Amino acid sequence: MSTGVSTLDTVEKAAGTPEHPQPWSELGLKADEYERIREILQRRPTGAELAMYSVMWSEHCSYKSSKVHLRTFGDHVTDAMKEHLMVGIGENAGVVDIGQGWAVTFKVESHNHPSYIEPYQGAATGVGGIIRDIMAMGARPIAVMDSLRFGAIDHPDTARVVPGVVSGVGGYGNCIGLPNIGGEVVFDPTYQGNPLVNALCVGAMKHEDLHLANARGVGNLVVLFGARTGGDGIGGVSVLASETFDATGPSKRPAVQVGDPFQEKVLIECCLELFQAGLVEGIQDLGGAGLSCATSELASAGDGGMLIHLDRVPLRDPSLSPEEILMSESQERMMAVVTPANVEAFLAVTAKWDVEAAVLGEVTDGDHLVVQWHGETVVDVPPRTVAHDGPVYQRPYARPQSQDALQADTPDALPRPGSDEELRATLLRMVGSPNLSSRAWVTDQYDRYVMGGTALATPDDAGVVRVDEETNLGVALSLDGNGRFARLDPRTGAALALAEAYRNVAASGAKPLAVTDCLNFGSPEDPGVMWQFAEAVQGLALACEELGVPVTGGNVSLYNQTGDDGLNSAILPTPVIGVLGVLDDVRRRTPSGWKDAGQNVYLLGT
Amino acid sequence: MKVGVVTFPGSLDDADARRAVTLAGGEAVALWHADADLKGVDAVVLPGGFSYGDYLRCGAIARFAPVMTEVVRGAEGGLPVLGICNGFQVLCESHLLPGALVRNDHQKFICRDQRLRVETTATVWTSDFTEGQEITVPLKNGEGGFVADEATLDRLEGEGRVVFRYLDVNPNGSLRDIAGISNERGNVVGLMPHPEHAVEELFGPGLDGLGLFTSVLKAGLEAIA
Amino acid sequence: MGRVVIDVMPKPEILDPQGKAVVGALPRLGFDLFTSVRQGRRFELEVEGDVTPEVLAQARQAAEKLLSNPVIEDVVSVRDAAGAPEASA
Amino acid sequence: MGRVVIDVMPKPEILDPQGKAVVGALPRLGFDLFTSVRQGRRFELEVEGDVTPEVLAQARQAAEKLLSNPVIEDVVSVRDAAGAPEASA
Ligand SMILES: Nc1ncnc2c1ncn2[C@@H]1O[C@H](COP(=O)(O)OP(=O)(O)O)[C@@H](O)[C@H]1O
Repeated sequence: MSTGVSTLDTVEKAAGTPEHPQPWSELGLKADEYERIREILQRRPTGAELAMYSVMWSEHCSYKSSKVHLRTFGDHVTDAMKEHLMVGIGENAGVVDIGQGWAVTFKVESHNHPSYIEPYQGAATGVGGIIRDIMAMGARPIAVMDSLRFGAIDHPDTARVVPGVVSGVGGYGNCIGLPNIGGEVVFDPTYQGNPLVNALCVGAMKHEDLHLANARGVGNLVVLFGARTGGDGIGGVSVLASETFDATGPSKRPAVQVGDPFQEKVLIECCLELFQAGLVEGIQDLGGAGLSCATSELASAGDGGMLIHLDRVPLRDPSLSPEEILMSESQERMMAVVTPANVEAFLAVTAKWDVEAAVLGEVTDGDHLVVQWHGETVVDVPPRTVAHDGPVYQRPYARPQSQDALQADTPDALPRPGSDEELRATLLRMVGSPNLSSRAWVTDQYDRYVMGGTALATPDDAGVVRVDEETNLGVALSLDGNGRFARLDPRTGAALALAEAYRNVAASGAKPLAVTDCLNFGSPEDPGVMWQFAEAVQGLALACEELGVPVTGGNVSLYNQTGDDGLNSAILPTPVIGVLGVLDDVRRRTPSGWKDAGQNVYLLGT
Repeated sequence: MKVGVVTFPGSLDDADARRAVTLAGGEAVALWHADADLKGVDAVVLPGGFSYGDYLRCGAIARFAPVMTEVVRGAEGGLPVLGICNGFQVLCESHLLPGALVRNDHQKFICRDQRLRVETTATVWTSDFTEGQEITVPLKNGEGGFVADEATLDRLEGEGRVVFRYLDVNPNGSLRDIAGISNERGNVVGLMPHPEHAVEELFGPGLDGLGLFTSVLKAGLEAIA
Repeated sequence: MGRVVIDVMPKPEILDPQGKAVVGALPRLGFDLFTSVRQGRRFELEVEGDVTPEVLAQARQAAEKLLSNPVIEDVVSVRDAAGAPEASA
Repeated sequence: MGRVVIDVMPKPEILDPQGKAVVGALPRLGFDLFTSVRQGRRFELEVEGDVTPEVLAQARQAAEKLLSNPVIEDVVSVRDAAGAPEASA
C-alpha cells in the first residue's frame, strides 16, 4: 500500500479490511441491502462502490417501491397498442412512430423537492433534465410543457415559491429556445411544503436517427462532454468524503444545483451535429446519480464491460473525491460511446461548439464496470447489479378506513345558489378563484413562438407543434391531472386525468397515440398512500387499454409529504398524465372557443 | 438576393429568420459567428436569442465575434443589417445604433402579440410598409427596455429614426414607447419585437412581419436594376 | 446624505454561468491574465442622514433577507460608502 | 494567487429597473431607512500570481471594453482585492 494515497479506499484495500465500518445507513441503505452488496461483491464495497449502490438503489433511481405496480402497464399493452411504438418503457423516453419516416419521443418528469428548496433553480434544472432525456434518444427537442402545483394562494411561502418556479421554468425554456405549449397551475393547501413541478419535453427525429443508451463494441471509447463536474447535489455522500479526507475535510458542498441553459443549448446543437455525422454509437444523459448512473446503465445495457479513468473527468472543483465525482449531479453533461476511428471527428465537433470533452475510458471484453483513480481500482462491479437488479419491495398497502367517510360526503350536502343574484355571485367567485382564473400571468412569461412551429398554445387545451416543415406533419400534447378526484377515488381519478388529456388532444384534431405519466404521491411506507398508488396505476393501465394508447414512459415521485402523519400530511395523490397525438397537417388543428357570431353550438357526449 | 443570418452560440430564432427570408422570396444564407466571412450576402440579419447566454449584458459578448467585424464594416459601407431582439442588443453594443436595452421595468420576461406603428418607411427594411401602418407581431424579451439620454432620443425623433413604436401598451418600459430605431443612413435597423414570427398563417399572429423582409429584397432588386 | 454599499457574490462552490461566460470571452479579446471570473451584484443604498450603526444594521438585514438568496449567494460586505467597514457582524 | 475586484454601476441618469424594484420592496419588509437603491455588478477576477500594475491595467481595459457598456454604465472601481485601490486611471 503506497503512503501517498493511503486515504483512498481501493478494491484491494476493501478486500483486506472486511470489518471496516461503513456509513451505509447514513447513505440511506437498509441493513439487508448493505448485506446484499457484500454478497454480490464477495467482500465489503469500497467507498466509491457504496456511493454508487446507495444512490442507484435509492427510491428515486431504482423505483424499488413502485416497480411491482408499474409492471401493470406492460400487462395491459395489447399488440394493437404497440403498433406505433418504436421504443417502450425502460429507455430514457418512449419513442412513437408518427408516420412519414418521423418519430417523436416525449416524457414528463418531476423536480418537486429541489423546487421547494430553491424555486428558481429547482424548476430550471427540472426543465433542463427532461430535455437531456429527450436528446439522449437522438431527437431534437421541439417543445416543453409544465404542470405546477402550489400551496394555498394566500400563504406567505406561496409568494416565495410561485414566482421562483414560474420564472425558473421560463428562464430555462426561453433561454434554450423551446416553445412552452401548455401546462397546469393548481393551488391546494396539501402542496404547501411540497410543491409539484412536473416538466414535459417532446422531441422529434427521423427513424434512422434513433439512438439507444448502451455501450457496445470492445475498444469503443467512452466520452464525457458538456459542463465540468462540480460538487452539485452530493450532500449525502459527504459522509463518505469526510471519511476519506483528512482533518481539513472537503470544502463545502452545495445543496442546490444551478442550471446553465446556454450550455445546454450549445449541447443540443452539438449533439445533433454529432448524430447527423454518425459519430455516436450510444449516448446517455447525466441526471440524478450523475456518472454512477450513466456508466452503470451504459455498461449494463451493453455487451461487455467498461473501464473508466475517473481522474480524467474535467472538474470545476479540484478538491472532489472519487466518490463525489461519481455522485455529482452537475447539470448539462452527456456521455457518449464512440469508435476509436471517429473520436477525432467527434472531438472536432465538440470543439466547434466550445463544449469540453474528455475520453474517460473504453468498452472492455470483461463483464465488470471498473473505475480507476490515478491507476488504482476504486470500483469493480457487475454493472447490472447496480443499474437494474436493485432491490424490489412489496410494500404493504391497504385501503384506509377514512376513505368510506370521504366518499360518503357527497356534494349534495353543499349549499346551492337559490336566486339569480346568488348564481351571479357564485359565478363571479368561481371565475376569480385561483384555480379557475386566467393563467396569462404564467404563460406570458413563456416564449411560445420560438422555432416558428407552434400552431396552438395558450389558452388552448392542447399544444400543437409542427414536426416537418415540408408537410406540416405535427403533434398535439396535453398534460393534465386532478388530485382532488384522485383523493376521492385514486383508480377513477387517474383514469379521468387520462381521459381529460386524451379529450384535449382529440379535440384539437389529433389522433391520440401514446401516454406519459408522472405519479406524484406521499410516502410509500404508508400503506394508505401505497394503496392510492396501486389503485391509480391500475386505473391508468385499464383506461389506457380501453382507449388503446400505451404508456411509453414516465416518472414516479414518492415521499411528497411534509410530516410523518400518513395521509394527513401527504399531498393529494396526483397522477399527471400527458397524451401525445399526431396531426397529418397541423394547419387543420381546431382551436378551442368560437370565433364568429352566428355559429351553431353543439354539446356532444353524455 | 442573398440574405445572411448569423448564428451565435445561443442564437434561437436563426432558423426562423432564415425561414422568413425564404418566404419573402429571398435566398437565406447561414453565417457562423466564428467565420470572419459574409459569404457575399447582400444583407444580414442578426437574429433573436440569448447569445453566450446573455449572462454579462445582452449582446455584449456576441459583439466581439469575428463575424461582427465584417458586419460592422459592411454596415458602415451601406450593407442592410437588421437586428431583431438579441440582434438589436448586439447592434447597440456594437455602437451601430445608439442607446441600450435594459431589463424590463416590470422585471419579468414577457411574451405577447404586440401592436406597433411603423413610423417611417425611409429605411431599407420598412420601405414596403406605409407610413403610420399598424402591425401586430410577437414580442418576447426580458431585457427590452430601450434607453438613451434625452439628447439622443431627441435626435432620433428629429431625424425620423424611430422606426417602430409600441401601441396599446408599452411592454417593457422603453423610453418614448420606442420599439425600433435605425442609423442615420437607414440601412441598419434594430427592433425588439419579432417580425420573423409573423410570416406564416397559423404559426403566429398573422403576416405583418413579412414586410421587413420584402422591403430589403425590393431594395436589393432596385439596386441591381 | 449617506450611502451604504452591499456586495453579494455567488457562493464559491456554486456554478456561476455568468462568470464562466466572461472568463471564456476575455482571452478572445486578448485579455489573457485571468484564470477565473465570478460575477456578483453590488447595491448602493442611500439614506437621508448619516450612515449610523442602525442604518448599517438594517442594511445587513435587508441584504440577507431581500438582496441575496442565501441558498446560492453570500453577502460579502455591508459598509459605509465612505469606506469604513461594517461595525461588526 | 491574486484577485482583482471591478465594480460597475448604472449611470445615475439611466433608468435602473432592478434598483427601483428593490426600493419599492424594502419598505414592505419593514426596511424604512433607504431613499434610493441602485444595483450594479461586481466582478472578481483571479490571476495566477500577484496583482501587479500590469494586471490592474489589463483589468481596467477589460472593464471598459467588455464588462461595462459606457452608454449606460460607469466603471466605478478597479482594485486589488487586498484593498489597495487602482494605481491611477
Ligand atoms: N404552467 C403552465 N405552463 C404552460 N401553460 C400553462 C400552464 N398553466 C396553464 N397553462 C395554459 O394556460 C391555458 C389555460 O389553462 P387552464 O386554465 O388550466 O385551462 P383548462 O382549465 O381549460 O385546462 C391552457 O392553454 C394551458 O395549457
